[in-house]
Amino acid sequence: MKINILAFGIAKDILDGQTKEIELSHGNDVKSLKQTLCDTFPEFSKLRSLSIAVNEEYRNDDYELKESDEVVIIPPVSGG
Amino acid sequence: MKINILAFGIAKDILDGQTKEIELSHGNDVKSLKQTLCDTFPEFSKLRSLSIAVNEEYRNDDYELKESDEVVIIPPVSGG
Amino acid sequence: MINIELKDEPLSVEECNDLAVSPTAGGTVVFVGTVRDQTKGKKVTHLEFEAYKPMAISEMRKIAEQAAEKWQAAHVVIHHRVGKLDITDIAVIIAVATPHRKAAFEACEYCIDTLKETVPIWKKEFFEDGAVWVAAHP
Amino acid sequence: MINIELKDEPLSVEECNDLAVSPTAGGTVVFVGTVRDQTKGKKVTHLEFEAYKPMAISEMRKIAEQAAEKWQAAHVVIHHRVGKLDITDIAVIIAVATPHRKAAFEACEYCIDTLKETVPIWKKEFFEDGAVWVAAHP
Repeated sequence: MKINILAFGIAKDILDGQTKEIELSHGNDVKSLKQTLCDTFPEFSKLRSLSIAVNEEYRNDDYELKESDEVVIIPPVSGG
Repeated sequence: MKINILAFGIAKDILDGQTKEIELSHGNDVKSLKQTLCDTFPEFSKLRSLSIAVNEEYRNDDYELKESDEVVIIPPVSGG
Repeated sequence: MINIELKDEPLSVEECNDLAVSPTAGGTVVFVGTVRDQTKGKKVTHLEFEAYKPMAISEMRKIAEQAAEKWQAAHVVIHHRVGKLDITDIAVIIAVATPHRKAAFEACEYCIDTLKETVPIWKKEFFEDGAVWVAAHP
Repeated sequence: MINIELKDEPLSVEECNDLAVSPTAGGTVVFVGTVRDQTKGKKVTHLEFEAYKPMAISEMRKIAEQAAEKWQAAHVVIHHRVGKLDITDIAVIIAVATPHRKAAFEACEYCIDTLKETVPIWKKEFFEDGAVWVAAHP
């Protein structure tokens, strides 16, 4: 399955752009997306944390993605 | 010894005025002043606390008063 | 820097914050004490604050100096109002800026807790049927 | 009442305090986060905040709702800035009003601590010789 992802902060720098189409190669859940990201862009493995938000909520590794979802890469936050 | 005292808050109400001349009958320290006040105006005994400031500092019971001191009755404070 | 004021005009949160903010501090914690509309369920109409002014200022300065030393505060600002206050009027503002925010919370809470114990300022609460000096009796 | 804003204009401490103050609350605690002039001894020239806006607002609202419930807060106000900020500019203001002041300190500290953990906002610090996304790496 192909999904479109949105990236912020350092994730945008790693992907060299705010949006990216990702081909999920391991499965369709959040864990597979993270694995694909780390395989394709090794810089993601070096971050302090890597979270995925789907439709504006943080999701666990076993959350199943759909093509219509708004999927966002959330690198370590630093507001405040 | 006679001293002039200054009163604030409820102490002013108890003395029915902001200033008062007090004749110390037990001795010249802070403890004696408190005792004289409570003897003369029993309402002072009913307060949650009674402190004495001399020359703008809180003083202990054994502090010796002089006629030239600025002596102030400090009933329970309630600022803030 | 320590800034202490006791005044019979409205206090400004913006002014206290601006006095406290520092380029070396990442966080400022501001406590704003306001007049509540009731005490133990009884409706308050207004308040009056009376102060033994020179000593109130020196005691507030002591508190600010203690907080500045203990929590390495860059700035401690304490402004207290006197005179007649209506509901929601500001009675006191304490602003503390420290390099790290946890210290600012602790120092600000220390200042207001200690102010309420040691600073010679007295609050008279007015109700529809009378008035009392707050906390005078056990 | 809960009031959340994310904006690219200067934040106002006075506005946040006025939104928070309540006739039923005796104390408002305001946290004001400002831009420090250095990080680990290295001089900062300015900052940029980027946010995933809809989710940043919904996560700030969750925090405010949790605080309001846990500490019976009358009002919780959270305003966060985005865009370019200079030294001493205000990045975030959190104002919490509660009937008793201890709860306001606790609730306000909870809000800023949690905001820094969960709200999707990212800070880029600029130095004279480059820039880094804060806290991105271990």
